[in-house]
Amino acid sequence: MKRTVIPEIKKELIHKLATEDTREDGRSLLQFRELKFETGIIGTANGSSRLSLGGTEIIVGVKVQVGTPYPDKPDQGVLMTGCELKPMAHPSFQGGAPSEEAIEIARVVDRGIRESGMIDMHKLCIEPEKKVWMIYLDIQVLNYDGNLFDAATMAGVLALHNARILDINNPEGEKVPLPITSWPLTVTFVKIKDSIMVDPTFTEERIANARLTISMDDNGDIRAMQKGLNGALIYDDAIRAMDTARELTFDLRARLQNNP
Amino acid sequence: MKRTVIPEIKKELIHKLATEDTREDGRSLLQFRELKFETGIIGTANGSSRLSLGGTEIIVGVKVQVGTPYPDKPDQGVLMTGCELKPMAHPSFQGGAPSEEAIEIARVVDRGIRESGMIDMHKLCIEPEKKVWMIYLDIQVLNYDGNLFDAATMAGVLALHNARILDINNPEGEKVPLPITSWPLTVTFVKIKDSIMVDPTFTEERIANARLTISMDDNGDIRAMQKGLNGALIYDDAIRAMDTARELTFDLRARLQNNP
Amino acid sequence: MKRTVIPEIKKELIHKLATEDTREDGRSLLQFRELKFETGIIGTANGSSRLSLGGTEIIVGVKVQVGTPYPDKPDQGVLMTGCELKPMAHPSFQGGAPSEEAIEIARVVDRGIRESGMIDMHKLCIEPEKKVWMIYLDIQVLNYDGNLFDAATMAGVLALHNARILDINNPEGEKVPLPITSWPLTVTFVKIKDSIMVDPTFTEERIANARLTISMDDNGDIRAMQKGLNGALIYDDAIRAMDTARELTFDLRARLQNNP
Amino acid sequence: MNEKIRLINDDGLRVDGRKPDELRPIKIEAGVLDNADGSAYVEWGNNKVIAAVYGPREVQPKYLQNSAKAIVQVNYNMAAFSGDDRIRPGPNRRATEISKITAEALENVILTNQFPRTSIDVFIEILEADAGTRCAGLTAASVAVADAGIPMIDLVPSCAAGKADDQVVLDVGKLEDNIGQADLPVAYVPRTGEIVLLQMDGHLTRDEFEKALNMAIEACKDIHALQQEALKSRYSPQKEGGDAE
Amino acid sequence: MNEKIRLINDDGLRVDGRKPDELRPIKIEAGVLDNADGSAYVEWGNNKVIAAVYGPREVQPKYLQNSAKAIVQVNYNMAAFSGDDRIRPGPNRRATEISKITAEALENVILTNQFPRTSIDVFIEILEADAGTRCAGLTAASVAVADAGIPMIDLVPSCAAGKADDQVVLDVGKLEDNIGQADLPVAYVPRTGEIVLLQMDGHLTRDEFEKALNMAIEACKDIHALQQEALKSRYSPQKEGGDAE
Amino acid sequence: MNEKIRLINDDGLRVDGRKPDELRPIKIEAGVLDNADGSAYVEWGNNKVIAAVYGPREVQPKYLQNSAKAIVQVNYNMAAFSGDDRIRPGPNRRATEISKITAEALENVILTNQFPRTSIDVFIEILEADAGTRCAGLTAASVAVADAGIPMIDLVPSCAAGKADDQVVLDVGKLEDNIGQADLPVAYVPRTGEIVLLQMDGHLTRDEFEKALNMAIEACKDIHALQQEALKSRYSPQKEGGDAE
Repeated sequence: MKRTVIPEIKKELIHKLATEDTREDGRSLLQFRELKFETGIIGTANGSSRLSLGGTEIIVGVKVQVGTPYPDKPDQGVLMTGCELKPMAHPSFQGGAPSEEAIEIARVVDRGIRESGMIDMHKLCIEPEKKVWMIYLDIQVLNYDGNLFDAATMAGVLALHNARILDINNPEGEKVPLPITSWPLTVTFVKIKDSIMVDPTFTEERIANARLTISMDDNGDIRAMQKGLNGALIYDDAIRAMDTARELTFDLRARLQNNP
Repeated sequence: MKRTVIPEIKKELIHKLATEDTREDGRSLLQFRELKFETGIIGTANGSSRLSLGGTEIIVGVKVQVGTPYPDKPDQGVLMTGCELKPMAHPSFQGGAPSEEAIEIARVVDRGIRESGMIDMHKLCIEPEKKVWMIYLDIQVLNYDGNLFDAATMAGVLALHNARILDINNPEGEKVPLPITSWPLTVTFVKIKDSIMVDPTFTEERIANARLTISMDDNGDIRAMQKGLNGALIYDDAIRAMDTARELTFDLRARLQNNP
Repeated sequence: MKRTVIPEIKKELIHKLATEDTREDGRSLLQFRELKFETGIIGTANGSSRLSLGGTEIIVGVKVQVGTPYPDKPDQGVLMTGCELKPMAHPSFQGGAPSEEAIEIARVVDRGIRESGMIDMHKLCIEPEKKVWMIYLDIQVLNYDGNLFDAATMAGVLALHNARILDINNPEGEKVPLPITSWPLTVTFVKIKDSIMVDPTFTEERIANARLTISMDDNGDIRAMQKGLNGALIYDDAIRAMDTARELTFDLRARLQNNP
Repeated sequence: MNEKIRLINDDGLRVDGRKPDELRPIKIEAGVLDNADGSAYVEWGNNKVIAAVYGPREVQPKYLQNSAKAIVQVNYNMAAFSGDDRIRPGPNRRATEISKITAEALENVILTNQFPRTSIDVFIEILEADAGTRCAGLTAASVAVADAGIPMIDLVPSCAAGKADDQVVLDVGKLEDNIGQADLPVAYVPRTGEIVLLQMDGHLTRDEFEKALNMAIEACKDIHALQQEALKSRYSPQKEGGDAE
Repeated sequence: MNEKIRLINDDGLRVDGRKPDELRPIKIEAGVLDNADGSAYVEWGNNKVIAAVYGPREVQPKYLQNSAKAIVQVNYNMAAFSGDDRIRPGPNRRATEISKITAEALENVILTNQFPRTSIDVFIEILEADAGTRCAGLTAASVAVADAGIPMIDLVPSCAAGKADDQVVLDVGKLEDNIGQADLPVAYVPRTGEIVLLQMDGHLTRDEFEKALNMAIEACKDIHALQQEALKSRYSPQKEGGDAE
Repeated sequence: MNEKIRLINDDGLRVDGRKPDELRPIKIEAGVLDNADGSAYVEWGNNKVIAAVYGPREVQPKYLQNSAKAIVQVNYNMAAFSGDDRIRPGPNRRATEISKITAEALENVILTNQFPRTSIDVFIEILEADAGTRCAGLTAASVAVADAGIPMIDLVPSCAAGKADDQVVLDVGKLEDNIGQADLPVAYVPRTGEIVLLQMDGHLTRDEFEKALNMAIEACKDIHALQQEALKSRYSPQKEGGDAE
């Protein structure tokens, strides 16, 4: 990713607003941007979603194909999560192999979904050691304005819930959902000077000291975390972020579930 | 490919000559350069040819190996056409992965051969879903002086006709030809200012506005086409090119067949 | 590899010392640097060694896994030798794909071991055409101060002797050594002006005209050779090097065997 | 060619109910992405295509710079989930060829000599593929270039004709593409009457070619109108502020 | 999670005999390589890690140069023979992620603004892996940076806590990592009280998280002492020349 | 080694009828390509090799430039159809090694210090392989360098000796290479008496090595004469214009 320089005066404005619990776009520090989404938009995918979080816009497609299990997990399906940050989505993105940012996003989204136990991998086994369902979850960023972690996780979870696959026991019958029930979600915090805020925009990410993404399951338990950027957090930041994430994921989950 | 600049004065000369239906090398606009070829020159290949068209010189080797069919065509053999424009052949060619020019040439040559039905792909099936003949057609350009499309197609068709493979029903017996009969060929046109000419040299290609390659089967029907370069053709150009291509491929085909 | 410039005055010193049969570090021309090694240091490897030759330090790990034999050698195991010259080991080394230097080292080490018949490849066959032992010999250079050929060969041979694999006939029993007996070793010479010396340091390699590596089996017969660098040898250099290599490998072999 | 499936029925209608010279439904929207300098979204049958344009901007890598004009770089890509099987990310030979001919088609109409030493970067993402993606991609791309405010001679509509059950048909569909007899993608510039993209594979006689080419050109004129409408609706005052209502 | 294997026995001890809050044996040595500007070797349980630092030096490739500060580039790599299966050489996604977060952690403490336009290149080689390699790697890397004489606010000790058999445990071992319930790698800077690396996967309640984080922080303080000792022993006059004995 | 196949018969002749010290037929032609600055074609047994030289010319990539001399870059490549199995295009480890030692051999004789900051680029294409391709390639390459008018101390002939059925033999053939006992490729510069390429694999005693090396050197002298002839015939007035006839 090419560096983008944020003017000093803009930084100061954001610092000042933060001390007043507000931001450039009028949100409070712990408030998400407007969330819109639809599912089932890609006919060639088993499941799909298009989601926008403020100016960040993402399409996720789920393809489910029959494949061979890993030798060390012969009776489990496979989840492969990919993310590409293509030059289409932001002038700072470059073509070619996935950047380390793209890899980090894919791995953090994957970890949240995988560790939550959302997908019953054993039920994706068709014939042990030979045939399992392989789930390819591909994240395509159309427009980047910060907080890809949360947007991609929400879009991914929506697309997985939207997915339908062949019923192995009744191949002529109706397609069936994946063996999933829960809705793991993440909340991403950034620390700018001494303020902690959620759902950062591109500009906020660029001037932030540290970033923390927390993945929560339906119970509000922690399933994955990832600190990023070259600044630091303190102990209290981390603890407080847990509580905030718990609260916010309950809210986000309700919004996603109400409109599947 | 690195850009090569053609001097203005040369361009003007070519333009002027074209209005008089002639060219730098004395040819008329719809005349091919001298064509020479020999086949069976590479002992390690199943089939091979070396062909020169004016200053353009090409070697094509055909290797035929047993492989696995594509899942969607379980009872058909496979044709793989490759082309490399190596630095050996021209100072503007660079090393490394195949350039987009090389890929375009390979794909257009492949399309002409494949779409003509020249090769009976079903007869290349040895055991459905398991074993088929894979034909690797590799185009090696030794010296580049324009019109690789036509030269590579001719050399490819010659090498395929030259190829001999094991007789599956009689492995101890003599090798047998591939299941092919016809001679699909292409004619490549370039438009320079308002003139249309065939078999362009390197210089003519560089100053041309548009390029059109037409692949014709033994009946003079169209099997593939490819327009190239960042200029345009008009409707009449395309229609007239069809008629010319038909005529010229009949002539070229006769020359290739007389000397196999 | 980036070029490193050796000052003229240093070159002259080395030339002068060489005429007096000595070197910067006090060695005579045909004397190796101090050799230290230990084996069995990597728990995750089947065999391993850590070896230093003066300032050159190497770790070799041997992993032995079950794999498929090559079609043309259906009843033989497989040896794969890899070498990486990572930026950790010297400021002139660059990251990315293995350099041509690294490839040359891996191939020369491999050749010496393979051609000596040290490993009985037939005994590594578990089930012809289906299952054989694959030996991965990976050379990791930690610190580079010249003569990687000899250091890597010694470390490689030590690690192979150190390796233990599952006993196919008695999978519950103790692990068994690889089917090896001998100790192929190399001696590397450089020619600096008219002097020939063994076991060159980084500096000596950089100012050398030519390099010659000779691989000798337990009988002092030649099993592999490799001349390098853009200068030349004369006939007498080559012949004399044979005799010296024979003598020195007998000595080195004894030192390695005494401390396995 | 599969002999059992009929692509045209006794009433002369195609498998999706279209007449031989009928286009699939096409929807074009301009200005759909915030960051890109220009963008467009095209739905064409079940094809779903998004195109984004950045530029004129600095050329990367620099040695590609042309001191006389802007270069046009196109990246055509099928999203991993856009086809029947999952598509491995990264370039492949087909995408490389389509990117090349799309760039060549756009270079015909963009006034590149107004922006020497710069690059106009066009990204075409096929979100769902349903035969004819290169035509849909180029159609979207030229709207996106216009949306970026880059001066052009004209928009570039593109459409394929082809052959199915021995009959020339317009806008080849997925099944027709798979088991039909020919595909002839064309891009035509109405203002100049120029053909800027022309490919074919399959089997056409000279007469069929003429008929197919004419059919494709006529369709391009219709698509051109849809392109213009999309741009007009994007920049109409009603849409911008709503204050005219 | 495998229900049959008990990770904590009736005496409250773990499979390797450790108490829940007990570290594995750790050995740190500074200055182990001749060519590198700084280096360190860490043995931590069966983890064997070597770290080397070059710099501040010229940035390669140049376009990465930052005119305000040094950039920190980390290459974390597992040697081919360091794992249960042979690891194919070359970068992979896991290594890319670990390199990134390790660089971010080190940038917190290195006074990068003293060396504008340069690069500090850190190479971490995992020679043998036994769970916790990223913590061992960062622990080694920060000693290597110090050994290179590069000014830092503090050393960066790193340690993971986790959960096994529903109990919070320190310094997760290999079996605990494979079949345990959570892994929480932490890096903590004692002088500033800052957390500069924090990851988690598995399942922790809020209370377990708090307990685990505290446990890891305390362990970091102990590891910090070992890091200091390693540097002291490297630069103590007794070791250097032996003339003080 | 396959014990059943005899490589030398009772009359002391080899499988292809040659005597132990007999070369396969060699044909060398200079100046076979139009665009290259110099070129050569070599048929050697069934080996068919073409070499092309461009330069001295600008160095690509630039950072490889040497301010004191020309660099010599060699690309040795086996054509896809040149071997028993089809060869996947692109570099492999064997080709990388051969390119390296071929470049080193040529650098011995090219007066590189006359062309600082430039590159002499040598391309060797193996069209058909029949054992001994590196020797045939170097033999062709040095003729191509001379054909390019680049000043050299001497041409570089190259030839292998080896061992088959316990006997030292010259110019190892394909079957001898596959099941024989040793292969010793040599390149020898007649004017200086220098050995500029020397490799071996197999099994040779010291005496066998001496014998094989001598045999290869003598053969190089013969090949040198063929190289000179090829260049003479290329530049003889009879060939150029025919006006002297």
